[in-house]
Amino acid sequence: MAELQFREAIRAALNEEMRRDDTVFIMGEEVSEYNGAYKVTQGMLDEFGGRRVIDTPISELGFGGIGVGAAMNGLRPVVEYMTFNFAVVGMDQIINNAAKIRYMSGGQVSMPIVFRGPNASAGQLSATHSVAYESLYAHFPGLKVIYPSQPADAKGLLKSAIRDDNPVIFLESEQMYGMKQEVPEDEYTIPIGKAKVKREGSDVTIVAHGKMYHVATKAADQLAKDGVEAEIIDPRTIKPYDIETVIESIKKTNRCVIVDESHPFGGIAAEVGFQIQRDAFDYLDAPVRRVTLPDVPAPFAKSLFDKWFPSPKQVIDAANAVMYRN
Amino acid sequence: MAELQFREAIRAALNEEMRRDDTVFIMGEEVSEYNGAYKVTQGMLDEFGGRRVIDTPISELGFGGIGVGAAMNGLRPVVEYMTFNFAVVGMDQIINNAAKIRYMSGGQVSMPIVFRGPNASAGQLSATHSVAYESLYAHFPGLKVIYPSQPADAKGLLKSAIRDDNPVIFLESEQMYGMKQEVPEDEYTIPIGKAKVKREGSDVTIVAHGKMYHVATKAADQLAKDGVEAEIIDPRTIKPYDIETVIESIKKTNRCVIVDESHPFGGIAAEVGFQIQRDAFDYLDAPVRRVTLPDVPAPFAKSLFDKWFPSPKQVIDAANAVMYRN
Amino acid sequence: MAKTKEAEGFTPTGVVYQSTELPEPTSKSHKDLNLSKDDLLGLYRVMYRQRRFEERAMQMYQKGKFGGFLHLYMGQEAVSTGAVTVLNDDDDIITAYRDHGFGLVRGVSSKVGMAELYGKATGCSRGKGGSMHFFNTDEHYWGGHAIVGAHIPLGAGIAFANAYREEKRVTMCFLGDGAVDQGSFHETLNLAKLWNLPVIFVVENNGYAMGTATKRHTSTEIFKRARAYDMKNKVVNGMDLFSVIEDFREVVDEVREDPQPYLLEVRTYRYRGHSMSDPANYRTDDEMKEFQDIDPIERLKTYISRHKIANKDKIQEITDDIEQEILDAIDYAENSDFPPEEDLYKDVYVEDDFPFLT
Amino acid sequence: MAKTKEAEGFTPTGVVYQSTELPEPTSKSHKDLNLSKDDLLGLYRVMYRQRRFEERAMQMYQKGKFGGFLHLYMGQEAVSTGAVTVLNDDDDIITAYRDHGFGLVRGVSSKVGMAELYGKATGCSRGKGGSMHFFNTDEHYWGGHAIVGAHIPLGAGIAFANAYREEKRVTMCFLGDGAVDQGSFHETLNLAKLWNLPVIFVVENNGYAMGTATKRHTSTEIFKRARAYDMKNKVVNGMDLFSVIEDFREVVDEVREDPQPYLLEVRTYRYRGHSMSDPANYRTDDEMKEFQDIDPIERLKTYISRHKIANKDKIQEITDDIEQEILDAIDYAENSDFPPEEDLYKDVYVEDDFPFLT
Ligand SMILES: Cc1ncc(C[n+]2csc(CCOP(=O)(O)OP(=O)(O)O)c2C)c(N)n1
Ligand SMILES: Cc1ncc(C[n+]2csc(CCOP(=O)(O)OP(=O)(O)O)c2C)c(N)n1
Ligand SMILES: [Mg+2]
Ligand SMILES: [Mg+2]
Repeated sequence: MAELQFREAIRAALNEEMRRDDTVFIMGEEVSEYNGAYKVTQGMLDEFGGRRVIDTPISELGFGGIGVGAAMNGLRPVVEYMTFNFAVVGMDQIINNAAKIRYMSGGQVSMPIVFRGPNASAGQLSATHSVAYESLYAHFPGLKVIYPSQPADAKGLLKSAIRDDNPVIFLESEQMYGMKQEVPEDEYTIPIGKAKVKREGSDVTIVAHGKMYHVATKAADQLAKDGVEAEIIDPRTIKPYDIETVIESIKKTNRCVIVDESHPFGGIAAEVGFQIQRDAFDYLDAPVRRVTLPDVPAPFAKSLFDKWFPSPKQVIDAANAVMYRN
Repeated sequence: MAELQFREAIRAALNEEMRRDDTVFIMGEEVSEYNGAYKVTQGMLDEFGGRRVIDTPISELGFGGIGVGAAMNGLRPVVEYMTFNFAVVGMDQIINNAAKIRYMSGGQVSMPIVFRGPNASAGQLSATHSVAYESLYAHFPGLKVIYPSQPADAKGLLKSAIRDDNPVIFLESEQMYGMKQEVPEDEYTIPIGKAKVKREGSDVTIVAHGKMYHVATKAADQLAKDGVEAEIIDPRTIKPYDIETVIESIKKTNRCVIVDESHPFGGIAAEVGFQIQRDAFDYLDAPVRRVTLPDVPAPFAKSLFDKWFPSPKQVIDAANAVMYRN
Repeated sequence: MAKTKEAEGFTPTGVVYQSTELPEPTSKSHKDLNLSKDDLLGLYRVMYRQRRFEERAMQMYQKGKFGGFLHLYMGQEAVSTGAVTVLNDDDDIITAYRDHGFGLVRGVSSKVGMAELYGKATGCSRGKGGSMHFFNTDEHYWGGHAIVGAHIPLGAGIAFANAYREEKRVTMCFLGDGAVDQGSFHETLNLAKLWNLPVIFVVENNGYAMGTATKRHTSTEIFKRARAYDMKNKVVNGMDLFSVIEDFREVVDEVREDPQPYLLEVRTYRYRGHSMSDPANYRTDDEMKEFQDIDPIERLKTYISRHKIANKDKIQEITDDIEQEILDAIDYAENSDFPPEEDLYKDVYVEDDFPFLT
Repeated sequence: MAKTKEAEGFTPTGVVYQSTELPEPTSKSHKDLNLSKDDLLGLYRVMYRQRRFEERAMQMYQKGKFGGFLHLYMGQEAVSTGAVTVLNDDDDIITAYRDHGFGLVRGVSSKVGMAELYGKATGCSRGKGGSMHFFNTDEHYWGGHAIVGAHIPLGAGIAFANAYREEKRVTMCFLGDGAVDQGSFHETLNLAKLWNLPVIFVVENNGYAMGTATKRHTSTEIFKRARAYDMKNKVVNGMDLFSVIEDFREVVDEVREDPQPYLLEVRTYRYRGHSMSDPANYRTDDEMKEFQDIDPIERLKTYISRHKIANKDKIQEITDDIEQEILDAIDYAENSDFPPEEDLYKDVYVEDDFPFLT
């Protein structure tokens, strides 16, 4: 085991897959000469050269679509968006072309492409730069969506994503790039679509992915001090979503809080909460609660930002609410 | 009262507001000389001239953004997308600029703009042309979203939308344009954000908006024959969503089915279902169920399309399920 | 109704512009173009197949035999035909939704094409795509795309993959005049030039984007767009097959030799409305007649007669053959099965056991 | 680290290009340009304010006084300053996220600007926008926009509204060289030309989009983009205030008289990295020095001395004034309150009672 930063784990996955398969290449803004806006791709130009590590202009629609075309014609592109906030101008290529061409062509076209980059907020970057897009992409059939919370998951899942013949959205976080974790040194992959119980507990189920996983663990630590044992489930993959693992847990705890960095309307929490009430109605001793962003764009001011961003305190309050503790 | 087609009701709203206020204008593809791809804007060029009824190139990002800029600088644009499927390439202007500039400028900028056009499927038009976008727009703070099901609602709500100082997404349907209804001849508006109980019943609440409202009424007719009295609520506005009216109904029926033309993941049904279980848990005698599109892009073949599109039968089955009738 | 009143307001209204001025057709003979007599008859067959396929498809649509949109290519057949004449079989083609012609010249048989229009399981896209989504990737035909402009980067991406593998394949990416106003056009042309991709962007300027004349939607001549990228470019007479072949061949050879993108503005005309619901009142009968007088299929037929490549009977034979082929295609389509219900969930993802959400 | 190895792969790598070739500066004197002595001193004050504001802001950022991104305009001040010199007060300005300079020349005081950087309620955008979103709409300054290219259609839309009302206001829409590769640029230029909108698109080509030299991200000279639309265009020396004033004035006057869009490529240079986290290793010290040697503020100062417009003391007085102004601004920002928590929900919608979802 080696301790790797999140960015190093992602880089390791990229390097391994590029060594393994010449059809894999990466393109995006500043990925090559600059070694990545967030240094994820550091050293890759040196190893793989400008044919496979390609800088692009600020043309998300154009290079995203070139990635899609290259995937149709036999390559396995990894398209990096500097952040997913900028993928919005290129979204048509993802939700219409990458997601649907296989279907519209009656299965003639393969679409082995990964769109990856940081997602959601990264501190005080204001309203346009702080959106969590996982629920949006998960809404569209044809895509898989992954948003890992820890380096080891990230590495194994990214390798699976690159090998997958479907288009995969792989979400990261500027704020997690520096986080460290022991990562197995041997080659491994992690199957897409499998949640993981990351902390066991019998009092309440907390479901949290991506950056919110870390908010949830803080809350769980505090709850434990108060004698409440929270079970934390990290779905890791958003689509397909492993609802079975969540429901298994709820059969034990009978209570659930979902922590989600999206705005509330139709976010992950809404979807998962809906499924839980539908499929585990009789196991619920309390309604499912959610902790999300408020339905407000990201403010700049620190005072407001701190209030905007989901906190462990909110998770604790929600856990207490579903347990009917004062 | 005059009987108007849906398209005529929308046109009447546009005409009335343009007569009333010179800052209101409309632009979009084929709205002017061609009189509208779906003839919504028929005759408007003749009445208002090319200064106020403006044809655009196929540049949804460009003319959408010009609309936003014009709204910032004192006009009240109505931007028509030939359909909302094409707004995807211009979505950044809606979800980032129109929705957020007021907030980011600390309230200095007003954004009185309406984006309107047909939404969701219109028969066998294949995968890219058949998406229901209401949940996507409703996800983003700063926007209001309206999707009426009937001409009289459409007219009153569109007039309110044009007078609203916030950006409003106003969704229509090619397949409803020909539907007729009595529409009051006197000037009227309908407040944004108010649901309407359109059929009373005490056995089950069916919530359905837009095109799905008509699927729901067919189901309710059939259910009535089977002795089941369904209450139908048409939210009319998707954001803000009038959940109170829905919950009032559930307090009576204790059961709810949501009919939604979106794909399931994070669609309107997920959101509304989540809120119901959270806020009316103790009134529910059964989990909330949803009838949505399958999680599959729109197929072309009629055999598949008919299976894809939500049917009254599915609504009836869901109603029976929440009532635990075989 | 075509009006003539003065322009007023923002977009010029009311004025019907001469939408496309054609360059002089080539004066080369078929021999100059290295075409044998058999080639010419083959070309006639291919062109007429496209025409007749659509004439019949139109009838079937009007009879309510199938639904969806139907955008007819009639009048533009010299473009698709010229393209496949000069391309190698493993060169790549992609286009927008006005795609029947390209399908038919790239291995989609009349049967399989008609079946797709009918939404049958035997269709070239298994009935999943319909008129706007003809695909035949085995023969390097990448569809059929319905969002205006969205396939332009795909064309560049296909060329990118060829360049990446150091294959000498050339990609032709066809688009309508309306698509040049999309951001995707601009982003892709810049990228293609920056990366020297072997892709030819062929704008089929048929005078109109739906009801909007070219000069009402785009601020100057389309070929000038290339100047923004120092990209090579040319205007082509798309109503004359020989001209198309001559110009396309020159450009394809150049791009294959010296990989770089090219912008071609092919001036042509669509005879029918934008789609079946469009009465095309925005143009004059005179304009229509002007182009029908130089119909590319008639022109080839005349050439064949005049140069005694074949006699009337031979031409009639081909015409009859095609007539029968299309009637058979209709039978085939009508007698084919719709896709079974379980196909709804097929090919959304690669795997057969994807856990679909309900 | 600037490398010099040969280009390989798709985007040329490893080569550091001379990023911007400057046109000759104007030889006109201040009198030729109708500028009084007082004007010159005023211009110096305005330019130096922008510089000093940012130098101090940088220090405060490095001390951790505030967060977010900080993109500095240093080196480009002649552009903002030249613009307001020739524009009327009710002409409109909009720009991207490198926006402090434009705020300061358009009525955002140093205090209120600094407070915005600190995210205080007294900031020019009430602390909601931060560095990238300076606004002062009362003085026709429309922000501060952070998605590359997204504000270009807004600029055209502002001009559209002016044209609609038949007001003779001119809009200047500033953008970076990186933004010319966005689809929004293309769509907007075509629309602006088609509709004759009175908007001037000013590309501040500062040689780099983040770490990518202009010639690595765009396939040819930026001013040539105008040719795609038959749009008037010009290259401007952005390191020399007099040149900016001369060229901008000519163009603004022309656009006001004869409404139509214009594309200006202003060649300039940013002294600092893209944002505070960028060490700017992609460029050479020599290149940096070359531009610092022709610093627009120093150049104006030299002109003022050489032409005896004012003596050293007068200049020092202005310098000291500004120094104090900026220090006061920092005090002001530090002593201002953060927005109260309830502001989180303010100005999302116009109404105060919007029923927010939880
Ligand atoms: C982004 C987008 N906007 C609008 C449409 C609707 N639409 C379909 S075809 C068309 C006209 C396109 O004209 P052109 O590119 O000239 O092609 P032609 O139909 O002449 O072959 C329009 C507006 C669309 N499909 N996609
Ligand atoms: C659509 C989009 N893509 C990427 C980014 C990230 N980004 C911010 S600034 C920038 C470089 C822009 O360079 P340029 O336009 O030359 O402006 P300059 O920074 O030189 O003023 C990039 C890539 C963004 N904000 N928006
Ligand atoms: Mg056309
Ligand atoms: Mg720059």
